[in-house]
Amino acid sequence: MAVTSIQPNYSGPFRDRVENFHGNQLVYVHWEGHLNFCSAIALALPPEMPFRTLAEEVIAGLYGSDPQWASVDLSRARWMLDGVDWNPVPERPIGEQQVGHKSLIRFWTDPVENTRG
Amino acid sequence: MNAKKLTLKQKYIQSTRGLDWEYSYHSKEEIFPYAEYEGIKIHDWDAWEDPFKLTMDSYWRFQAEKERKLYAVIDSVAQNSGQLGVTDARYFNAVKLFIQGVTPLEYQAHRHFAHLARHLPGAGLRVAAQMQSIDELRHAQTQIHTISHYNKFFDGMHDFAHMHDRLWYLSVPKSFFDDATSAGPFEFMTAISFAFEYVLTNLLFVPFMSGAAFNGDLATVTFGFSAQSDESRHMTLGLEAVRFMLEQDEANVPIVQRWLDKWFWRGYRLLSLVGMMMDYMLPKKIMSWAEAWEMYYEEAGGALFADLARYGIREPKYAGVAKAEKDHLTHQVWTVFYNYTHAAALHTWDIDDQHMDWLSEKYPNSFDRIYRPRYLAWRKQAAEGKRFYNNGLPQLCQVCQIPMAFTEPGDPSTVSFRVSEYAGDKFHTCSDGCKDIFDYEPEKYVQAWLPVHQIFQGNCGGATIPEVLDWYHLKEGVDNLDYAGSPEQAMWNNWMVGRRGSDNLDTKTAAK
Amino acid sequence: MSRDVSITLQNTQEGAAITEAILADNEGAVRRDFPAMIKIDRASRLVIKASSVSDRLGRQWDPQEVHLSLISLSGSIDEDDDSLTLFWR
Amino acid sequence: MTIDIKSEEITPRRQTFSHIARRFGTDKPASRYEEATFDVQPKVNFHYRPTYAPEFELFDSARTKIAMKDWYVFKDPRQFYYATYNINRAAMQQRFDSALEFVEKRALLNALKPRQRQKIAFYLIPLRHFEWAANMNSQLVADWAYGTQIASAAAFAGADRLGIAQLISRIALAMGEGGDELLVRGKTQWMTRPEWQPLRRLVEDVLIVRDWFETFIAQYVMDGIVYPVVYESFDRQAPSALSLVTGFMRDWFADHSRWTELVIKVAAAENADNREVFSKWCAQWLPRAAEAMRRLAKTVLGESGDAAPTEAEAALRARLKTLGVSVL
Repeated sequence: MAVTSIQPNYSGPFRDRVENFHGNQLVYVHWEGHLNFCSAIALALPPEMPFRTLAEEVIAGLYGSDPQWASVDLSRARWMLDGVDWNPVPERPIGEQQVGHKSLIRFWTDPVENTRG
Repeated sequence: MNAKKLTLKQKYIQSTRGLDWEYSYHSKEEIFPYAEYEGIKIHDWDAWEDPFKLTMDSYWRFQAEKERKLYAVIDSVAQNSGQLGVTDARYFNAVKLFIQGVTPLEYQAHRHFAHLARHLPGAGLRVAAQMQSIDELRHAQTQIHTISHYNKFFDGMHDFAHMHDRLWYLSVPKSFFDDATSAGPFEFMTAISFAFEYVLTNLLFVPFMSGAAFNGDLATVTFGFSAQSDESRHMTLGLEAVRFMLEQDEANVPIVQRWLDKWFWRGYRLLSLVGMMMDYMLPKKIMSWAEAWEMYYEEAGGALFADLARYGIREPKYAGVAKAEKDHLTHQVWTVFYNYTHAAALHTWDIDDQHMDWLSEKYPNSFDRIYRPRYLAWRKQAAEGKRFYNNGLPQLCQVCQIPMAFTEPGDPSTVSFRVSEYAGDKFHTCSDGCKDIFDYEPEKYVQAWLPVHQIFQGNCGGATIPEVLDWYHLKEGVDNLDYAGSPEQAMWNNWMVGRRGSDNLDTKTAAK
Repeated sequence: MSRDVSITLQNTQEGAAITEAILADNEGAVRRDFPAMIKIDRASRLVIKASSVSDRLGRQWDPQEVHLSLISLSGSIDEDDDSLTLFWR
Repeated sequence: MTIDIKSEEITPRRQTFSHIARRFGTDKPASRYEEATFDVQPKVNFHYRPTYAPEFELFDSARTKIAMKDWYVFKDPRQFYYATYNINRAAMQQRFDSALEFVEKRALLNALKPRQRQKIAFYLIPLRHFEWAANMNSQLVADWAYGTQIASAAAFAGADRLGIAQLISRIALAMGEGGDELLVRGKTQWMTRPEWQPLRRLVEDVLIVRDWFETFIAQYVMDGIVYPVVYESFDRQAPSALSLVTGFMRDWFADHSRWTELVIKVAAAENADNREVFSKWCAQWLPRAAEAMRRLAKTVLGESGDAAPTEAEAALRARLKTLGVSVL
C-alpha cells in the first residue's frame, strides 16, 4: 500500500541503506535460549569478515561475560541465517555466504532445550 | 426579563460554531487543505455533538483555580524538601522516565492540537482541539515545574529535551508521536484522542499517579491528577470524534478500523515502558501492570468496543496478543533496561526477595518459571562484582523501536522475529502488530531514525560508547549504571541516616 | 461483559461530596477506593445531579465544576444546566 | 516525624536543567517562565516527514521566510506560562463579569434607544467573526512557529481571541435580553452588508496565507486598525455603559501588543532581509485593513468618520517605524 499523503509519491529519507554504513553492513546475531541477553545484537560488519572472526572474536566478545559461555562449543552450534538453516564455512567471508545487509543470524548452543529462559 | 434565555447547550453552540461562517471569497478547500486526503468523508459538520461545553470564561476560571492549587503544592514540596518523604530514591527513576519520555510528548501534543484547531473544517471540533492544545502545554509546563525541584537533587532529568531527541529508548515515545503528527488530522485524532487517550491513557496516568501518592510523591500526584481532570475532557473528545467519523459515512469505517488496529498496537507497545515503571520502579506497589491492564483495558475497553460494534467496529486486531503477553511484557522490558543501564539516563538494580515474591504473586504463570531464575543469576553475578551489562547494541524494531525483546505469543523462550522486504532491504519488526504497520506504509517507516543504526552510521558523536554518551549529554557514572553505587544512592542513604538513624538503611544495597 | 460506565474522582472534599451524591442517586453504583482516588462504576448509565451535590456541599454547585475533581471516565457525556450524565448509547 | 538533616546535606546538586544552564552560561536558578519556555520543542532527528507537507520536517524553521540565528530570543514581556496566563485572564474575566452584571442589573444596554442599540449591534457583533478568524490565525502560528517561546504565546493569544469572540456574544445576548436574534443578525451583516465585505474579504485572504510569520504580521496590522477604531473611536460615540463592558478588549489589546511588538522588533533587528520582508507584508496588508475600516467608519461615525481609520493607519505606520519596519 502507498502512504496516505496529500501528494502522490510521498517519500522521505531512506535512512538505513547499506551505503550509509561506510563499507559495513548491518548484521544481527542472537544467541537462542539465553534471554538474559534481552534481544538480538546489532553489528556493523565488513562483508569481507571471515565467519571464523565473527564467531570466535565478535560473538565470543559479546557473550563471553555470561557464566555459561565458558562451556559453549561454537563448533557444534546450530546456525540459522534469515530463517533458513545455515552451515557457514569458517574461513570464508560472511558476505560470500549469503550474509547481507540486515541479515539475522540465530544460533543454538544448548544440547537440549535451554532451562534459563 | 430573560424569557428567551438560552440553555447551556444553545449558548455554547452560539459561542463556538456560531462564530464560523460559510467562506465565499475562498473555497473551503483552500482554507482547509488537509481535510480530504485521508479519505474520511464528512457530510455534515453540524451533526457534531459537543460533549463538554466549556466556554473560555469558565475555562480560565477553572484552570486558574487548578493552577493555584497545584503551584501551592509544588512550592510547598520545594520549601519543605518533599523529596525526603518519598519511600525510596529508586522511585525517582519513574519520574526520570516520565520527564524524558512523556513531558516532550505533552509538548508535541500542544503543538499538534493547534494544528487541528486550525485545520479541521468543523468549528466545534476546532474549539475542543484548541482547549486541548493549551491543556497539553499546561501538562508539559507543570511537569517541568514539578520535576524542576527533583532535578536539583536527582540525576537523569537534567537534559530531558536534548535526550528525548537522541537516546535509544526515548526514540520509542518520540517515533510514536512523530508517527501521529506526520499523519493527517483524522488519523491523528484517532491515534491520540481515541486510541491513546481514551483507550490507553488511563494506564499511564491513573495507576502511576496513584502509585506516586502511595510512595509519598505529593507533587507528582498533584500534577498528575490535575492533568487527568483535563484528560477526561480529551478522552471524551476522542470517543465522540471517532463516533462522529463512523456515523458520517460507512466508507469511513474500514479506515478508522485500520487506524484503531495500528494505534492500539503502537500505544500498547509504548505503554510497555509504563508497565515496567509500575512493576519495577515503584517501591510500594499499587497494582500490577496485568491488573491495570485488566481494569483499564479489558473491562473499560470491552464496554467501549461493545458500544462501537453497532458501526461495524471490532476490537483492535492484536488485542488478543496483548492479553496473551501481559504475564511477560513488563519483565521483558525490565530486562532490556537492566541490559542497557550503562547507556540509559536512569538506574536499574537487582530485585530483592520481597519484590520477587510480589511479582510471583502477581504473575503466577510466568515469574517463578522464567524471570526469577534470570534475576537470581544476575544478582549472583553482581555479588561477585560482575554486574551484567550487555556489551552489544540491541536490534530495534523498525516500527516501535523497542529492542526486539518480546517473545512469541505462547512461547516465552523464543524471541518474536518478523521481517519484511521492501525496496531491496530487510526490515525487522518485533510482532505481527508492528509488521502490519510497516507493510501498510513502508515509505513512512523506512525513514525511522533508529538510534542504534545511527550510531553505526557515525551520526551520534563517535564510534565509542563514551563518545555516544557525551553526545547524549549523559554523565557517565552519574546518570547511568546500577543504582547500587550511584551518587544518588549515596545521597539518599546520607539523608536517611540523618533522618531515621542507620538501622532503617537499605543495608543490602548500601553495602555494595 | 456488562457495559459499565465509570467515573474516577479525586479523594478530596468535593470529590467525596460528588461520590456521595452519585451513590445516593444511582442505584447499584459500585465504589472502589484507591490511594488518593475513588472509582465508581455502574451498568450503562450514571447521573450526577447538581442539586444533590449542592445539598452536600452547602452551596450552589455547577456541574461544570466536576472538572476540578475528575480523574477519568468511561462512557459518553451529556452535560446540561442541572446534571452531568455518563452513558453508553 | 522528625527531620534531623544538616542543611548542607540537602544542598541542591544543580540549580536548573542543563539546557537552561547552557543558555545562561552558568548553572543558576531559573524562573518558571524560563524553564517552561526554553528549548522544549524537539529540534532534530525527526522520524517521518509529514504526509501533508513532505517538503518540511515536523518542526521546521523554513516554514517562514523570516530567518533567525536563534529562535529563543522572543522573551514574552509578560512572561506568560500556562499558570500565570490563566490566572491573569481569570482576573480580567472577573472584571468583565462584574461590569456586565452591573450593566445588566440596571438594564443599561437593553434600555438603549433602538437606533443606538442598532448601531452598536451593527459595529460590534459581527466582530465575533473577526475574532474567530484571528483565533484561527493564532492557531496557525502555534502550529508552525519555530520554538517554544512564540508558539506558546500564540496559543494563549488564540485562547484570548476565542474568549473575546465569546465576550462579544455575551454582550449581544445581554443587549438582546438573553435571546440570540442579535447574534443571528450580526452574522447576516458580516456575510451580506456591503460595509462589512472589505473586512471579511481581507480576513478570508489572510486565512489562506501559509507563511506563519506573515499570518502573524497580517493579524497585527488588522488588529492595529480595528482595535483603536472600534474600541476607541466607535465606543466614544456610544453610551458609557458599553465602554464598561468593552474594557476587557482595550486592556487586552494593550497587553497583547506588548508581546506582538516585541516579536516584530526582535525579528526586525536580526537582519535587513527580515526588515524587507516585514515591509513588504505590511505594505500588502496594512492599506487594505485601513480601507476596510474606512468603509465601516463612514456608516458608524458619519461621512467624516473615515478620519478615524486614517489616523489609526498613520499611528500604526509610525509605531512600526519605531519597531524597525518602514512601510511604503
